[in-house]
Amino acid sequence: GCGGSTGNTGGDSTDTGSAAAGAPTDDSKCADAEVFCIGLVTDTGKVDDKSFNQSAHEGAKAAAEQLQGYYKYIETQDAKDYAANMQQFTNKKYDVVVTVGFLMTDATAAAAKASPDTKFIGVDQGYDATKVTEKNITGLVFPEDQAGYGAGYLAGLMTKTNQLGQVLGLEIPPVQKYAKGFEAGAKAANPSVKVATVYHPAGDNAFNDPVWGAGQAKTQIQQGADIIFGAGGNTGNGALQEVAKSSGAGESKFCIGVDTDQWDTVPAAQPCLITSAEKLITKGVTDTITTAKDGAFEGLQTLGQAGLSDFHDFDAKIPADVKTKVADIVKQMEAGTLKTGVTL
Amino acid sequence: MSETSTAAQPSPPAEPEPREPRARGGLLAYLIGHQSGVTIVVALLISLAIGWVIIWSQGVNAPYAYETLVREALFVDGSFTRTLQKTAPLVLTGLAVVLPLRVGLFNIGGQGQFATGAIFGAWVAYATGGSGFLGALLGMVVGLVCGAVVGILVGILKTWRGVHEVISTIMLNYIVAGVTFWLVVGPLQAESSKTSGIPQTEEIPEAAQLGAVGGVPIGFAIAVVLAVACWWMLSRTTLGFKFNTVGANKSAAGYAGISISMITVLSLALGAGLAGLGGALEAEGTLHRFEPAIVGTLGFDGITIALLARANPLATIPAAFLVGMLRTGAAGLQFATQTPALPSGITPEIVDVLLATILLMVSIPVLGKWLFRSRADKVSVASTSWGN
Amino acid sequence: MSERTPEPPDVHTDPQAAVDVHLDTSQEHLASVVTNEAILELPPEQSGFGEGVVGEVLLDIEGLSKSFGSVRANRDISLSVRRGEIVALLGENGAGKSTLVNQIFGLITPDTGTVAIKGDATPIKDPRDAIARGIGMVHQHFQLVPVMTVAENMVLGHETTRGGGVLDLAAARTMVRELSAKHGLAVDPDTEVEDLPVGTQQRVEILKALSRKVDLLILDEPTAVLTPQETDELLAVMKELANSGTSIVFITHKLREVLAVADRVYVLRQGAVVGEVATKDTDAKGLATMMVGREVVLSIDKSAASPGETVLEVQDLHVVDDRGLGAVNGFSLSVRAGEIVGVAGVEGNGQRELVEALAGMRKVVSGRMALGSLDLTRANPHQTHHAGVGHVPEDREKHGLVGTYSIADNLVLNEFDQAPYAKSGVRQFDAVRENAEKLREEFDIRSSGVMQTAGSLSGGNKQKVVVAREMAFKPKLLMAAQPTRGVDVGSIEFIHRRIVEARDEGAAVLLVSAELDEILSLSDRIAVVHGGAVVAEMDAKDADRTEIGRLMAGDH
Amino acid sequence: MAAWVQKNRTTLGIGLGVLVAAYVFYYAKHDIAPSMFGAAWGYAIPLVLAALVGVIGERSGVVNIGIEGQMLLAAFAGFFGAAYSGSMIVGILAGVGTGLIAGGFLAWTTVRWRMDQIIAGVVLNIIATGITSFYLKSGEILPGVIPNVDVPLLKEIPLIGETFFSGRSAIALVAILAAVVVHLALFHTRWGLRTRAVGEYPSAADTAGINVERLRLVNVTLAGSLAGLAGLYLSMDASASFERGITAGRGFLALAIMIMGAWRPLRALVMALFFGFINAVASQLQLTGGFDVPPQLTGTLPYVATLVVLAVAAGRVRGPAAAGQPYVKKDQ
Ligand SMILES: Nc1ncnc2c1ncn2[C@@H]1O[C@H](COP(=O)(O)OP(=O)(O)OP(=O)(O)O)[C@@H](O)[C@H]1O
Ligand SMILES: Nc1ncnc2c1ncn2[C@@H]1O[C@H](COP(=O)(O)OP(=O)(O)OP(=O)(O)O)[C@@H](O)[C@H]1O
Ligand SMILES: [Mg+2]
Ligand SMILES: [Mg+2]
Repeated sequence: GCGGSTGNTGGDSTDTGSAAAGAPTDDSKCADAEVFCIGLVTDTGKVDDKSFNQSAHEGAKAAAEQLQGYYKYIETQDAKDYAANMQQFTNKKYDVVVTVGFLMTDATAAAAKASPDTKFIGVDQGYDATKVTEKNITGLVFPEDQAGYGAGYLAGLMTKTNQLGQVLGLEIPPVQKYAKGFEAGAKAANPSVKVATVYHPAGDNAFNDPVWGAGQAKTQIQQGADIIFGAGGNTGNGALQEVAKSSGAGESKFCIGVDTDQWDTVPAAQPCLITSAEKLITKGVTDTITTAKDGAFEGLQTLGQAGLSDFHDFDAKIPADVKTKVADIVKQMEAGTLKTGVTL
Repeated sequence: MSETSTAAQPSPPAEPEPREPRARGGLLAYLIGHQSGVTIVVALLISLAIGWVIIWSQGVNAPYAYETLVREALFVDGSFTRTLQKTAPLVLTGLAVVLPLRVGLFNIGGQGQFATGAIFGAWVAYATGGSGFLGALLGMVVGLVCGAVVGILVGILKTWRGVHEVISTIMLNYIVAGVTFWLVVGPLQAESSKTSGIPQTEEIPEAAQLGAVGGVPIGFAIAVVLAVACWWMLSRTTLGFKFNTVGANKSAAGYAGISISMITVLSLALGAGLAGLGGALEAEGTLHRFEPAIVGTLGFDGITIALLARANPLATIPAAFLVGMLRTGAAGLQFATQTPALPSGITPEIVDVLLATILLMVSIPVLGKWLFRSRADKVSVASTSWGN
Repeated sequence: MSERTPEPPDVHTDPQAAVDVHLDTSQEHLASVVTNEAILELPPEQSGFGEGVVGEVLLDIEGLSKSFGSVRANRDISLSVRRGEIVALLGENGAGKSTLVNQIFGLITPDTGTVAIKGDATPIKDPRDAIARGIGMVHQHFQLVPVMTVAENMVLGHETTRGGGVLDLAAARTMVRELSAKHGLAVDPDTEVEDLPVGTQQRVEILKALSRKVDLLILDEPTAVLTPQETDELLAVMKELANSGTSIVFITHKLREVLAVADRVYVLRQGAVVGEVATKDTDAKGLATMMVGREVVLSIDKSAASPGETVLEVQDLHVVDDRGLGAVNGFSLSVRAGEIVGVAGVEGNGQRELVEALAGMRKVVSGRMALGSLDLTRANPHQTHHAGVGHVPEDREKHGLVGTYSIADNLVLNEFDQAPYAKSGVRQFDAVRENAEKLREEFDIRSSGVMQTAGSLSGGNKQKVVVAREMAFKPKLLMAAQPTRGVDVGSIEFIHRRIVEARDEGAAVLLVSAELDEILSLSDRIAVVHGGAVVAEMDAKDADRTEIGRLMAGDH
Repeated sequence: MAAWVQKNRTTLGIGLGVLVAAYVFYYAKHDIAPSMFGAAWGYAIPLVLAALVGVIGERSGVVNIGIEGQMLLAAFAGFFGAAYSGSMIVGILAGVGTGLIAGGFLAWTTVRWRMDQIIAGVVLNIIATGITSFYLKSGEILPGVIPNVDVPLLKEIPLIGETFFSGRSAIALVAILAAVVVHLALFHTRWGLRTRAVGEYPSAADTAGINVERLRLVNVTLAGSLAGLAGLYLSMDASASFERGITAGRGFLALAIMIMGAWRPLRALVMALFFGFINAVASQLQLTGGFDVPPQLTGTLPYVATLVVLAVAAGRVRGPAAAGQPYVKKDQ
């Protein structure tokens, strides 16, 4: 056809996209050893979700740039298409396929078995070592509880009302780990603190209901909470934005983001956003892809990093002793000397 | 007496003949004789043209995009089977809307009915899966029954308490979503998933999974058989006559001795039962377990399909196939059209845009009028009984 | 066949005589039922209008044609109406009367031809335009919003407001009261229309038309749902209006009314004007012949009844209406095989609820009804039908037919699941079709075929479909409610004949009608209802029209 | 007046009872009650606006199941209009304008082209889903906020003032106002009388000289502006972002509210509040803790409560008789 193999009519493009200069411009030669191709499949989310899909996407994109590779993604529409979507990449002999989200655990393991020549990175996926024996797969997991714990610790020290709130997405393990870590951290910093917790009830929009999140944040503020932890994709973001709009935002009321540094992804939350309980998915994905290019994965499970993101404008407003205490706690967790005590 | 009075009578003036297109030669006559078919083809062409413009405005070659869409849905290895697999539940959720619609009821509870059938069907197929196909069969029956129970609830609320089916089906969608989610993170969660926390039930044993025979998924075959059965029931049986009569004229149905309450409940039970069966088939044939995501938008797609099919059970098959095909091909389309200039490719939402234009074009009564300069045919399938 | 009454000539062998007989009684009827005799007795010359008076031509129609698809509803119609004149339009069902007047009112756009009002021949765009040009219309089907009050309905489209579009309902009520006093048509402005008996609804319709300034009033079958008393009221109002200069176009199937009020008559057949005549130059026979194109037997020819055993036994029946109010209050009656019992009564006295209860369509509160030895008090329509009750419902469009179904399907509407129309739940279309072909022939249902949809039939033919269905299975009891409402004289003749035949074949017939003429001419025995109970029962031989009218009005 | 009280005594009785209960709760549990009432109203605002769209449409004889799509399109247009232009005003105009256009689309297809009304609504919903996700660009932010308005005097009323008249955005006030205005207009003005006639029995309206098609076209189109406001509320007020499917089924809930409210604006307002309140209760059960009911189940409470209330109390209410049917003149 007149559109060439990719159907692009834009003609010769000025490469601002994923491929760096000298990198392959299409995926026809992925099978070649010297051409490095990265694919990514989301779990019924979009790569612009301001949350883990986006972070993973950015990580993969960054890896492609650094490694002079080629990168493409597919946004899954239907949970039943996981396998088919991964197959799009394996058919073209992509070198690495990143699958995002713990719902894809089983599908990714199955794909790894079927396509031994492709390496699979499952973000947020924990594999059962008794069932998964392949070497071309690793689950990239993050200690969300530690990030939550750090954030909770900070909040416990900062609260004036001794009342904290959490607005959460669906009640599933990654979210629960954040939430329980947050509560544990807060209690550790301030035993008299109360943490009000609310999960989105159910439905396919649990992570995509900012209006609900905002409403919950409003209620919690009215009931005395002065720091709100929003953890649940756009639902949580709604809560952050609500706090940012409330009177006293940034003075007496604060919010804490999740997953990525939401100072960047949710600018509307900046008036109240003291920090984000972050798991470094972007970095984790980039690093793991690099490992994959260089050779074998470290193991069935790759542990990513989690922690608190920068305080940005609030750096000056947070008392120095608070910062020191929090930094100390984070260090202890990283060193493994402090356990969050979170179990599901 | 009759002799005298009728003898004098001139032959009765002929009543108007039904409007029939004047005989004209050749292709035109043929086209006019097949108006609705032609209208649909033209509607499809217009929709494709609109899609063309949208795709083109994204900087992508439209023929290539369409070609990819079709190739990825039908001609790539295994994709035809996958399209049929996607079509199967859509036929059933379409029928779930069609059957009540024929009685004048608008069932927008396909989502909930499907999920109910899926979770209990999956669970039963797992529990009895050791017995092989029997287990699968049992799962289907349970799926059907559980879906039907939801439908019966709607029907009873309607006939007994006058609760509008639109309200109750919407509410039940939410209620089912909550309850099924609770079940898969609680009582029915798979043992192995308890540590990872993945909300899913146990995997159905292989023996009770539904595969494909010669590339045709068993679920699809069942769906097609049921669509034909529904068509036969509606057009050939006395039960179908009852359905249609209640839908066409409730007062006359009551006069004719048809129990309106019974037919109301039955149509919802059958419709919802088919949606529930769809859920069970999907669990047994595709995911091999229940996960909340199994429902996707299948229930709502059922509305689109029923309307595309103009409430004709047979027509749900091509309508569902169209939707299934577009949805199957969409991922491949995005994959194939990603370039540095358009990093996102043509996103799968293009399918919704295409479906909406197709439904719009197919349903505009004036399209036929513009095409044939004839009276607008009434496309009324749904709106007759709203609010009663 | 009939040896009961020696006086009338043998109508069986001499249809001409039958017409004459009817005409005689018809004159008597006129005298006895028309109350406002003062107006009616004025000859046209003295009333100042009618022939010979050269009034302004108010309505002038030239070469009007209208087709619906292949149906030519109006063909090259020309007519004119002068100021103060009452012009009647006569014609069989489907002759094109409604189509014609709907074009005058702007509801239908003519294909060709002109309608000039007071010399202004610009086409009438829509009803709004028609109203503005001084046309008022009472439509064949009520054009009232059922859930709104009388006052609201009356002002709809020309509301008085208190600035800012706020409705002034007080003014509307006052207007209703004044108008109803002026024309002597009593209505309560605050009642919701759906709660009113049909006769009163028709009154509202008429007042609504009069609530605006009208030069030309069109009345499309306004008397079909009126009692004789109400009809007389209306006829009096019409005369009065005409005297004060309003022109009236009047459509009716009742020749008596035409002769009573109209100055001139246009007769339509198959969409064309086939005759124009001044009422003083014609009589009922002449009109009927012009209308149908043949001579019509206007009176029933029937032998004396030879009643057998009791078929229907109703004892102390109580039934409530849709709003839960008592409608049938202690109704008792028995009907024997081979006799026609007519239930006479002003509409709204529980007849509808009675029939529905007997047909199993409405719950019985207390009392008992039995068909022979079979207790049907708690039966549903299905059981009632299979016990042998045929039921011609009052509202054929609503209950009797499914408009979107073919004639054939409608003819098996309550037998569709019985052999031979169904075998183990599967419909047998050949049998359905055969049955339809047979009944179409037998009952002279005029249609292009048995697969034509029932909704596209004319009123008379719709009624024939229902009658055919209910008679075809040879019911033990035939209940016919208002069987000839809105039906043209030709069809009335036919339906009456079939009812008598059913009786002669041994069926018990319960005839419910607001049409006193129909009751008197068909029944063997008459029960007068008032307030939901039988207030008098008599042999038809002894029935006295005035006496029955008095009983119907509740004077007993 | 007395007659009116007599006629509506059940409604009045229940209303009074609910009001008393609300105040008792307000004073007894002052720590959580005000926020719960606030949450209830916050939840109800878009539902009220959207339900009014449904009421106006059906009262005019046009079933609108495309409200969800209208809201979604308006939320999209409003958000991006504001984000790209840098002006909230432009965003609001874009949102309301889009609501009008979407209303106009529904009106034109159903009234002029006599397309099946359900189909037209479904088409609108799919189009909205498709377009708003297809063209979504992530990472935009609003240039400002829709200001809160306190109503002097009214805001001093305990409970009511706090809930409705202070700390609420202009859109929330418009929602109340719209419910009142539409109610008064529907039942006390010429427009209302004609609209109801057109929705009940269009041929009666036609023969009374009312242009049925035009009234339907105008009403359905203008009602779109309320759908526009409801959409704006979601993306520019309640949250400050547009997300795919941000309406989250609220357009359908609004239909349920409309029916629960018996096609009457003020009753729909009350029903929306009831629904919002049960939602607040469901959240509060999680917040307060101590209940061993999983959130997935408490989350179903509003829907269960709705069904129970309808099954027990509401019974059959009749909608406008002509809703759903295109008006076909005699000779068309
Ligand atoms: N809208 C329509 N579409 C098609 N045919 C129509 C339409 N309206 C009327 N007709 C046909 O036109 C003819 C004349 O109908 P019309 O209603 O004018 O008769 P009518 O004289 O008023 O009869 P009736 O005495 O039953 O009221 C009939 O054959 C009828 O079937
Ligand atoms: N679309 C149509 N096609 C064919 N016939 C029609 C159509 N619409 C109406 N008719 C027939 O035209 C006639 C006139 O229609 P209209 O609505 O004026 O009723 P009508 O004349 O008052 O009815 P009736 O038959 O009870 O006198 C009716 O007999 C009706 O059945
Ligand atoms: Mg007619
Ligand atoms: Mg007529």
